[in-house]
Amino acid sequence: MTAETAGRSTRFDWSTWLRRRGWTAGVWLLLLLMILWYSALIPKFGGFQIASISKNSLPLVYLAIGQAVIVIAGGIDLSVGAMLILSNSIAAQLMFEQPFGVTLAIAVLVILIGAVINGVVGWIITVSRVPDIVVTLATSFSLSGVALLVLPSPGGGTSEGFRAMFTGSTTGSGSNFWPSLVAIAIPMALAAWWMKNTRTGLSLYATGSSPTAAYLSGVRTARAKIVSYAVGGGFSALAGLSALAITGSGESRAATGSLFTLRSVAAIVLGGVALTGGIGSVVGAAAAGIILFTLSPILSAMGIDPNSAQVVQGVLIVVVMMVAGIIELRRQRAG
Amino acid sequence: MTISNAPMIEMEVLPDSKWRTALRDHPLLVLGIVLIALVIATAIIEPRYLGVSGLRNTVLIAAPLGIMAAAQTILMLTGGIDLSVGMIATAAAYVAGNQSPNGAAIAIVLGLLVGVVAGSVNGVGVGLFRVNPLIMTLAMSAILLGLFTALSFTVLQGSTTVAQFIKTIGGGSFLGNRIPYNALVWAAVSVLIIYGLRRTGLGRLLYAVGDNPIAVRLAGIRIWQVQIAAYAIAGLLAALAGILLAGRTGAVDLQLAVNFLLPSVAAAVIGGTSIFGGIGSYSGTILGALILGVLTTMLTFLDAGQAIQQIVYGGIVLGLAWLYARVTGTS
Amino acid sequence: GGGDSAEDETYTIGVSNTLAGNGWREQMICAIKAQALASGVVDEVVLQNENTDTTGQIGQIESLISQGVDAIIINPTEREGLNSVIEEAISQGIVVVAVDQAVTAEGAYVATNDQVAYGELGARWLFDQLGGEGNVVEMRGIDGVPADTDRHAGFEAALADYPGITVSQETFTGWDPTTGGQQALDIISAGDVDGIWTSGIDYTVVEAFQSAGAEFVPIVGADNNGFIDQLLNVEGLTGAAVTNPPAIGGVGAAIAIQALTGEEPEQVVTLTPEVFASDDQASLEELFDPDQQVGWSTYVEIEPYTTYEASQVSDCVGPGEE
Amino acid sequence: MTIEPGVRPLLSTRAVAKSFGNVIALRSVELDVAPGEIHALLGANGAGKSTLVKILSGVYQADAGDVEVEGESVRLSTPAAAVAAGLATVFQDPALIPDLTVGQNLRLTGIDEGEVRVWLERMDGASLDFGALIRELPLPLLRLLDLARALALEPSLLMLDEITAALPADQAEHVFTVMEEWRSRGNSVLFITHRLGEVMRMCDRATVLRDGRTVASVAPQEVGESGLVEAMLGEVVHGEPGAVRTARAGVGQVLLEAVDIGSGDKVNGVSFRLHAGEVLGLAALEGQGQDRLFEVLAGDRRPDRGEILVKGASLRARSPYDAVARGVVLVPPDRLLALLPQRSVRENLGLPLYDRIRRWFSVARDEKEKVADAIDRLSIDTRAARQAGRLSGGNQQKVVLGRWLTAGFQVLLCFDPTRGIDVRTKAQIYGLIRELAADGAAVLLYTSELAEIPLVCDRVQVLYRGSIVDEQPAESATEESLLTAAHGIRSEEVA
Ligand SMILES: Nc1ncnc2c1ncn2[C@@H]1O[C@H](COP(=O)(O)OP(=O)(O)OP(=O)(O)O)[C@@H](O)[C@H]1O
Ligand SMILES: Nc1ncnc2c1ncn2[C@@H]1O[C@H](COP(=O)(O)OP(=O)(O)OP(=O)(O)O)[C@@H](O)[C@H]1O
Ligand SMILES: [Mg+2]
Ligand SMILES: [Mg+2]
Repeated sequence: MTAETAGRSTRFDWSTWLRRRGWTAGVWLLLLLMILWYSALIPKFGGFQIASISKNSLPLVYLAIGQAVIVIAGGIDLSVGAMLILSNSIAAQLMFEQPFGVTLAIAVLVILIGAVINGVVGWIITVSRVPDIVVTLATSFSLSGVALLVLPSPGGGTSEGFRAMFTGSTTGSGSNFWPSLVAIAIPMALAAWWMKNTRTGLSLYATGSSPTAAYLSGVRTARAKIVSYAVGGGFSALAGLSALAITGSGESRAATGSLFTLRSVAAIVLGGVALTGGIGSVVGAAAAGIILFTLSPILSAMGIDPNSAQVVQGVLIVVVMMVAGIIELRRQRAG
Repeated sequence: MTISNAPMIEMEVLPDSKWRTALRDHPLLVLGIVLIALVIATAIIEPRYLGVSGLRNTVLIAAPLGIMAAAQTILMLTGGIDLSVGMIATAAAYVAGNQSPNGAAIAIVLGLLVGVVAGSVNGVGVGLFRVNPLIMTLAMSAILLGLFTALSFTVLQGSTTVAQFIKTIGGGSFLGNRIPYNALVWAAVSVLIIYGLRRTGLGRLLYAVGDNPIAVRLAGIRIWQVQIAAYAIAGLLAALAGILLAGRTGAVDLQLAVNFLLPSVAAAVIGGTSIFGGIGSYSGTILGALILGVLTTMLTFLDAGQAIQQIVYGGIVLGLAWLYARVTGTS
Repeated sequence: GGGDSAEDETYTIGVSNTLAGNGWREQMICAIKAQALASGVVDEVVLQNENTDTTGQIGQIESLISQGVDAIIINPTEREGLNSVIEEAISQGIVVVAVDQAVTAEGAYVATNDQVAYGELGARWLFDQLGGEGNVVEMRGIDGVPADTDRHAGFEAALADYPGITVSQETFTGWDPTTGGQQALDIISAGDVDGIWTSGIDYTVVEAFQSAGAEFVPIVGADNNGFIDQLLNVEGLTGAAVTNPPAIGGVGAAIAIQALTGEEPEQVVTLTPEVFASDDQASLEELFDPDQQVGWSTYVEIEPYTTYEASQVSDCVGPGEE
Repeated sequence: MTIEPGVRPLLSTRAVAKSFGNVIALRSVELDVAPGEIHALLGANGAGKSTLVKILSGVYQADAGDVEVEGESVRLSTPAAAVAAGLATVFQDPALIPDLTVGQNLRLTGIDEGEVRVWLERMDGASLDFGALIRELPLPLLRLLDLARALALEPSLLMLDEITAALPADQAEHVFTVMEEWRSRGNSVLFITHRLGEVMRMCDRATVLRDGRTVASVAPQEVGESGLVEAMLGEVVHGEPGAVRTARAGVGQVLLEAVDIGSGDKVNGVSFRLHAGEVLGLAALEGQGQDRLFEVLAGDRRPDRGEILVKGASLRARSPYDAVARGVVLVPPDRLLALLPQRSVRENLGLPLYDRIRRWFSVARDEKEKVADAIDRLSIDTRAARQAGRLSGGNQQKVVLGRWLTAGFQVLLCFDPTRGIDVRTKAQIYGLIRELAADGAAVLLYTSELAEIPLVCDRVQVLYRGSIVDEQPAESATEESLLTAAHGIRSEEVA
């Protein structure tokens, strides 16, 4: 291919679009189909059901977005779950019986705490040159330890307004699904835009795609890495806050943390983010987060018992990745 | 027409401080020193630990972890990872426990078989269908859990107390109760793996695939074969670890080894195996496993709340990795 | 399903559980199925069971509501966290029963084992064994989980009456047999232990003694088949099994069915544990079932609630399943 | 000679040294670049050229020595600092982000797209789609983009590390015009290449490195190519590349035959016969489908049409394994595709010995000797032998080729094997290729340096738009006869 032939398609070109956005679009389509199917499976499908899906998948969606940002920048964070329970515990302690305004302020504070702590983690990674996975594995233990110190046993609380902000209901459970949809859409859109259109955002993609090339072309790779971790930490904290909004009280079980961490990784891979960095988008990751959450209600609505459901779920995920992988292969081999 | 550059080599080597090069070339020394330091620290917290039994327990505890970490090491060298080792080990142990009435031999063979099968399936998924290892093994883990929970009420229903022989190799000791049998198993496995990685073609390929799969493909090697082999071996090792564990706990439930997943990764990584593949050694992992073994013991004696224990654990793991990177100058 | 109309005689029961593969929880579910089957008025048991947290459990309950079940049996992750969704369910006319652990939700039935008593009875037995003198190890469950907190409270209460007893070591097993076994191994070989109280991680502790080749000390555990086996058959082992029956699930099911069929069950049922010590071989023999898993509890018939046969629990088959 | 007295050098380095671990890359480098000159930086593979450039670009920090820009001593701690000091670089390996579009790459570094377009137009890359992903663009185009990006920074000194190595003749021309224009604006260019012809033609002065030391600073026209070579190697090389060529090998059995192969729109009906003992040259401008053709022949991709015969038997390769098993092996265009950067040179060379499961259970008994032999025949610089990735570019290339010496083969598909390789090594590699042919192997050789084809090959075929448009016997073939054919103009039309 010479310069001449490379010069085609300044106009819109489906094949290019599919190649670049295909996966993300596919994931959202899959999600849509699943929800349609679910609605057909259960006796009545209305606001309550939509709200149930959108609000309850919030924590995983936020984690997936955060994890995506970090992985795109060439890292991986095994402490997102621990950060979730830590922020959840801190918030639950501080917000207990506070008015809405105060809880909002605390929320901002907690997100900042999350960003700063994870920023430091990112800094440690760049100076120590210890692989991300090791550092974050270690910090995941420490963070959940701290969470347990902050909130020795389940409790604490938050304001009704705060709960409504994420869940659409002051009790955390109801039929108004708009707030939770907005709570998914806005952070996702912001993150996506920032990643693709700002110099810093692009420097994350660059660092993940080829650190050497990025460094050679003047990108401050170390800085990019730290930024990615800070942003990821912020989203993990946000996830913890949303969990608090849903349950209305805090919880600091370490098991919950590692559970969420693994799911966040599954989500981003399913969402089309390459663990080698530089490829993918937070939009796909978010959709995958919701998918992972929606699978089990669907399977149970189909009357599949949980054990078989677990098997089916595993097989489904593998098959999806398989098909995607094969399509990918075909595409590369073709033309 | 060949121009030898032997003389060039001579003059190109810089004089470098002895111990620094020694450490850089033998990073295991660092881990060894750390291990000793931890043992001493533990002994300070609980003097009785230094007795024979204390050290024996450390090995007794580290052996299954070390073997499970061997699986992890092999896969990490190929640029893969296995998040299902814990569940494979559990499944294998469960079968071994359930089959114990038919004799230890059958129990062990069937148990190991479970591991090989599960591992091979992982390998096929990763090698032939290009499923990301994290996803493949994560899914495998879920599948095994669901499957065996269901089976435990049907074909696998009944007692899960393991045969005496398995108890002995898993938890027993000899020489006046000094040396655990599972240490022997571990030693044998270690010799095999270290030799295999250094001195066999497969060993070469495991490293090569992790370093640059495209190059391996162009060199006329069928990567999928290497990967399936790697995952199958990993499955086998995980199963072995699970059976030893079952021997030590005496009976089996479906949570037997799930808590070993992260430590198995940690042990390999502390031992200097790169998560991105291509670099690492099992000797490092062995020390990593021993270090984690001592660490857990130390935390038990520390008698602090769970919170403090986790904080310390994380802190030490990070500190170790950092030290390792500093000394060896690996980035 | 659909018990809305009077002439419709059969009901659908939903179950929400957040710990998969755990022997105790699995048997709890079996007990629910068995009771549902035995009752004859349940045509389906809809299970939701995967490892998850409170938000996940809220999701489970909401999807059960969406599927239109008549009653929901919950093993709650938390006391408060589920209240709003439980109240939502109740407001839609669904019967909600929390088993194994209480919830504070308005109108929810609660069936639990008395965890404070579990801690206290076991501890007292142990301290008496030691004649009120000696070092004991308290092997707890998961720090911060209410059941653990309650049992610890009970343990402390007993301890207060035995000034001669000192707790030489406190560990958290995470209710993981393997972890518990490792800790026991270390503690035993460090020596100077006169008795061990466990929060249900028992048979691996006994195994640890055998691995370490150490002298047995009195051990308090739970009604796990494996431990009972050891109490009966292991030379020189003295100990006590304190019941914490998973059959509480059957009790929950019975309560749910009573509520559905218009009887008025008590709002709160609390089972007080029994203690079976190794000197009471007869009752231990009674409890022991050689054909069951180590984690299994044969303490399944709980008057006056459960109406199933013990075998139905081990069959673990619910209505509509073959 | 040094700069005329009175002229203050634009850039000068004093006793610059750098070592990696215990590998010394630079011992003591003295370099003076005058304003408004094109200055060649020469040296054998591993001499330290790239290392020096990286120091001057702020990528590495020199261990010792001093760098002055216009008399001021500067600290180049980061690439940004170097740019600020008026130094811009096109590195030996492309510094563009594969997963970002051209536009995003420019935005990333805050470079004005307009500027870049202007320069691209000069090099007839005008039609480049800024929305295209870098990984989808061909290497030569990326080199030009790299160059345009560097120029857009308006550097007073432009450093080009082997930019022409990956460029076909026509596009190299564009680079030269741009270099000249840059000089005409009073700026300077530091130009690294292994093609001495380019040096003679383009450069005002040349500094020669050997083993990390400056050994000469001369005017190429004064000393001539031979003088440069002598300075680089510290010895007189006997004869120019290709002199090693044996008398034309007797044409033996047909080892590889391509029957009307087609692949996508890249390769349309290529047919040829490759005999034992001959070296068949393939001449083509960039992007005529040669990459795809080699992929297909090497079994890395199935042909859509036609058939490949090895010793008369059809080869239906599902993967390179099948081709290698039949003795058809590839030296790929990009050495990074074939190198195990973290593994030792020995493991790199021994890799193909383990292609069968039955060979998995031990290390090949003869591995050691075979590897030693390959290292010896190619005289690979084994200083950084513990990690092949740390070898200099040229030596990495040798390792990739050497792999097949250890494994053995019948048909060698060589894609630009001398890309970025110094004259001595080049002579060695071509000599080796002839040896292999003489030993009965068949070689298909594509090289971007048309001038060398007649020196090494027995026959030359010319690929244009994916099909063979011309064949010439090596004796009569000349650079320009090939170039005309490569442009799709048949020989007779020219006459
Ligand atoms: N090729 C590269 N790709 C990505 N990041 C790089 C690269 N080279 C350097 N960096 C980053 O920039 C920082 C400084 O660059 P530099 O090359 O000076 O490393 P350094 O600190 O000199 O290494 P050392 O101290 O081992 O010589 C390093 O910490 C590293 O994180
Ligand atoms: N990162 C590194 N680590 C260790 N050694 C290195 C590194 N980079 C270069 N070297 C060594 O420094 C020496 C000079 O390398 P350099 O790449 O500068 O040579 P070069 O002149 O560019 O060769 P070529 O013409 O093949 O590109 C070589 O011996 C090489 O092995
Ligand atoms: Mg170079
Ligand atoms: Mg430095």
